[in-house]
Amino acid sequence: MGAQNIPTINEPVPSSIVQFAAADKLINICRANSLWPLTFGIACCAIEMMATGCARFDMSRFGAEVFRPSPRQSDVMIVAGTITKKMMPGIKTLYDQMPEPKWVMALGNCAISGGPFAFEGQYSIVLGADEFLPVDIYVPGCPPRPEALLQGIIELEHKVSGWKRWKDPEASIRS
Amino acid sequence: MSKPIELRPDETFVVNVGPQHPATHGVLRVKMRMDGEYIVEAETVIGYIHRMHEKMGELKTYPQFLMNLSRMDYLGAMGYCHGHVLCVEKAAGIEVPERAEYIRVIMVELNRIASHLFWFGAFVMDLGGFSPLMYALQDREYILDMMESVTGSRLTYCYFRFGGLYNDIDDEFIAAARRFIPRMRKSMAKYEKLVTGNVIFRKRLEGNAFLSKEVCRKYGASSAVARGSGINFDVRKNEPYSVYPEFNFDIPVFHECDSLARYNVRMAEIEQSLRIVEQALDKLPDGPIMPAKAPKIIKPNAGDYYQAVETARGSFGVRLVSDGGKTPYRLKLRSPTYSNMHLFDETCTGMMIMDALAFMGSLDLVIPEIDR
Amino acid sequence: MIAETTKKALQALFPEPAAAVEEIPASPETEEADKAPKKEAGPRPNGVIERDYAVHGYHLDAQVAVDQLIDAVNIVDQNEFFIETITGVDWIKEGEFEVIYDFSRYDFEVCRVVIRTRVPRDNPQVPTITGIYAGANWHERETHDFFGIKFEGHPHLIPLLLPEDADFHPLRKDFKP
Amino acid sequence: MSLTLLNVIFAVVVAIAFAALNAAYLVWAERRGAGRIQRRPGPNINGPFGLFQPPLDGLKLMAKQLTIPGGADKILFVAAPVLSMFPAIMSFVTIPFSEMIVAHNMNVGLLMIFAFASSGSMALLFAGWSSRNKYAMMSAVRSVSQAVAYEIPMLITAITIVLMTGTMDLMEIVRQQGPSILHWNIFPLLTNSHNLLMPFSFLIFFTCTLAETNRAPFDLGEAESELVAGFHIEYGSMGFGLFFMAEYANIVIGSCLTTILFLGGWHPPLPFLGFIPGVVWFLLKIYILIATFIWIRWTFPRTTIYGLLNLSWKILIPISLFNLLLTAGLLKVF
Repeated sequence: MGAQNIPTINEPVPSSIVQFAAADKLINICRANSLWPLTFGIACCAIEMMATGCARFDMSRFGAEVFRPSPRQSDVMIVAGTITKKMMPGIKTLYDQMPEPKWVMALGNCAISGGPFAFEGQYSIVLGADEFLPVDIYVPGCPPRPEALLQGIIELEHKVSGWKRWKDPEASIRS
Repeated sequence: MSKPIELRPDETFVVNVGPQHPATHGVLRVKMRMDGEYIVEAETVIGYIHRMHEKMGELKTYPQFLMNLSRMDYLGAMGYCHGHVLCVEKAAGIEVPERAEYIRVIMVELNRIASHLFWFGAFVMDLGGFSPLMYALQDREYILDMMESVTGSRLTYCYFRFGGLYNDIDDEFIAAARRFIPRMRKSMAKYEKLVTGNVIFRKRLEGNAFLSKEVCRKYGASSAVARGSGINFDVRKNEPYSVYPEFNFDIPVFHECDSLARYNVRMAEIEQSLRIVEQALDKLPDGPIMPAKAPKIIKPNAGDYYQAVETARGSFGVRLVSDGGKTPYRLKLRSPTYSNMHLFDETCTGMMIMDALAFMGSLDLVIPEIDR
Repeated sequence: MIAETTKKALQALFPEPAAAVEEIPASPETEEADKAPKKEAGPRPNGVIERDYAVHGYHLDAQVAVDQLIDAVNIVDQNEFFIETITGVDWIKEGEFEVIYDFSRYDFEVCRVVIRTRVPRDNPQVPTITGIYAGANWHERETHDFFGIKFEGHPHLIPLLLPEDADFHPLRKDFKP
Repeated sequence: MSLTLLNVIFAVVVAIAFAALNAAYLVWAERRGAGRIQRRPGPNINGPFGLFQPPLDGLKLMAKQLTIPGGADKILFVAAPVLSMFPAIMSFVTIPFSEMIVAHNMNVGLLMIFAFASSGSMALLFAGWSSRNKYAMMSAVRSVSQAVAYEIPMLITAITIVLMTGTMDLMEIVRQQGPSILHWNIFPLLTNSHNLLMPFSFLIFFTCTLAETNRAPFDLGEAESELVAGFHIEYGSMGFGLFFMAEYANIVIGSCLTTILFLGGWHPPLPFLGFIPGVVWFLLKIYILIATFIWIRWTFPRTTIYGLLNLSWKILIPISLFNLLLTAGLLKVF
């Protein structure tokens, strides 16, 4: 139907010949703490994404408020909303245009699984971003609260650097 | 008139604004043929967030469909829910208690303020000013908090039920709303100083995108787009529904037909909405919020029903074609932005791209509401 | 106030079906048959019915033949109505599509007019009204998307909401994805 | 000879370090300042007051994949960011931070800075042209027309100063502005030309600096809501980082120049404050100007391209020309 054939690069990005573990760690910590999202809102969740960037919740505390409109300059693609079959090639192109390393966050139920719009007989939507993108973090909700998005960012930082900003409060209670 | 855009072997070039572009507020795409910075012709391509609301309307029962309306327009969701609920109540002959109608009006108007605030911030951001968005969203958070305490969600409310409401408001909500009104008036004075009086802002908008009454009529424009062109049209006044006749409020109309007029209309509307909320809080009657014998299964009489309401974005209409079954036979949602956006193609011809995008901002677009 | 407007609009609209289609009985069901007139009456004859606004939400309900459509819309246009929306309904049992045009006025004297026309399901063709209302363009394209109704003379009848190469019509009652 | 060479190398290294440090921490200041204006904290978690944020961002940008879009002019595409950074750094060499601290003073310092400033706009043109992107192209054309339009009033205003002081040596210009605020060129009450229009000249110069550095409200080159990201739309990783740093380095240069030409350089505002070293006064003045830059950016919306060009050609150039003539006349009379 609406799908176009857009060539994607499937070869892995060559890593450097000599690897420095310490430097890698440092760079990963840098990456984790300056996650610049792509200005890319699709639907309802995008409004909560904007609210997260604004005064009350303020994503900028984590260095993640630099919303870059150009995919070349961004690190995280926050898929915030329902992906339609008509939009899917566009999202794929945007993802391919982002330079490595890059991460994808599926924000909201629609981007995770199609959400309320996944029903028998539907003809328009893609059932989740992970159908065609490697999603790193899923943030559920319809739409997720801004706190949930912040939690998602912190989880992504944890995933990128392996370093936890704050200790898990529940773990300390259990032990 | 929207015509197909083709590549031509001359000096002009085609620019795709969107589907991912900061000015389109979502996934809207405008193909523009440009001659330098000037737009020779434009064709809007929509449908990138078509979410099958009308198909779902046919497949789902009436209560199941309630949640879709707030996903359709997430900024001013209450108004859309109101239209749908009113239409089904009219078709099924359900009586609504007076208190429920008052609370509905309070909610719709608060949501309208929230929606206009968001538009205000996003519009100024389109013009390159970033800080007003932050201020506007901070004010909006107060409304969202109030509404969340009653409805349980921040954006996508499922608060109205056929015949009444899901939840009654409490004294805390009323107190918060009363506190909010003077606070909002103070903020409005601040916005007036910071944005409306700004020279650059006025220079950019004065005379930008002239929309005549005739163009508005031919395209079926409503809301501030029509009212900024001197058309005195507001469904709340023109064909009063719910308890709106009980309130004393004005329709702000500006006759300049430019983007500044559209801006002024919306800013004046915030004040009018505050007035309505104030009066509704004063007059709020006691009583139940659901009718005593609310039907469990909604089965409207067979027939063809239409209900228009004034949402934050204009005249929203629900056409319900029922065959007497549990699901609608056909549910058409007439979205106001669909018509408002349609006149963009014709109007932006000959404008410079920055003016065209300022004009686009002044239309108050919510893309999922266009695409449904 | 409503009655006044209704009368005015009626005078503008009544001559049209009466003059154009004389074989139709001059007294179409004007009686208050609001509760489910369609169910028993079968196919409704063309003509104008005054509807109860409080029940249906519109004042005038005109069903016209396909070739009268342009005239009817012209009358509406001359009376300074604006276009609300165009939509379709798939009456699969009767083998017909219904195209519904909604009009209203920027006025405090409320008058909502509904013009409807029916076309056979196997060859749905309706003349376009984009020449009269430029704003009908997208509405007609959307109706074409959903039902596959062809609007003759439309300048750019390609899918609007569906993907550009879509060849299905999802709101038809027999649509299977 | 070798000592001079060493001196120059040392000066260049210090200039680069100063420019880079300033650029990095001005980004931080901008983000924190924006936060302050917008009632939010801004980056404050990484390090005390978020001070680690700039190095984190910088390292991340450096470690990102380099992309060159297909069909781009490779040489120009790679050269453009370097070309934009280079003049900004070179200009630091002649800036006198105090009577003692100047890398290499020359008698045509003003001329050299202007020469470098105009080559900066070449970099923007190269970047936009070579990216093979329509937005970038439009942005490049905008940037160049803007740079041309605003260099003229800026130069005329600078010539006014040169007429008054009779030199293009930046140190000499500062030296001639006496010990108190009334001797500064912005209020030339006690200098040889008593031109009371100089405050307007200062405003013109400051406005032109805003426009020359592509700052809001004149940031038409990278107008985010129109041209997505402007000339650097196709630049990721450090290419983008260099453009970013060049922008801030240019801001510092602009502020330095404004301070030198109008605000008395390293001189204290009142003579009895002379016990504080001159460099402190100089830095204080430029950072106040930079704070104004940031303040303006987060307050005003963006102008239009025609509004911008009209402002220059119809208002700023005539006024500055008039001011030039007036100054020349006053110098003749007194």
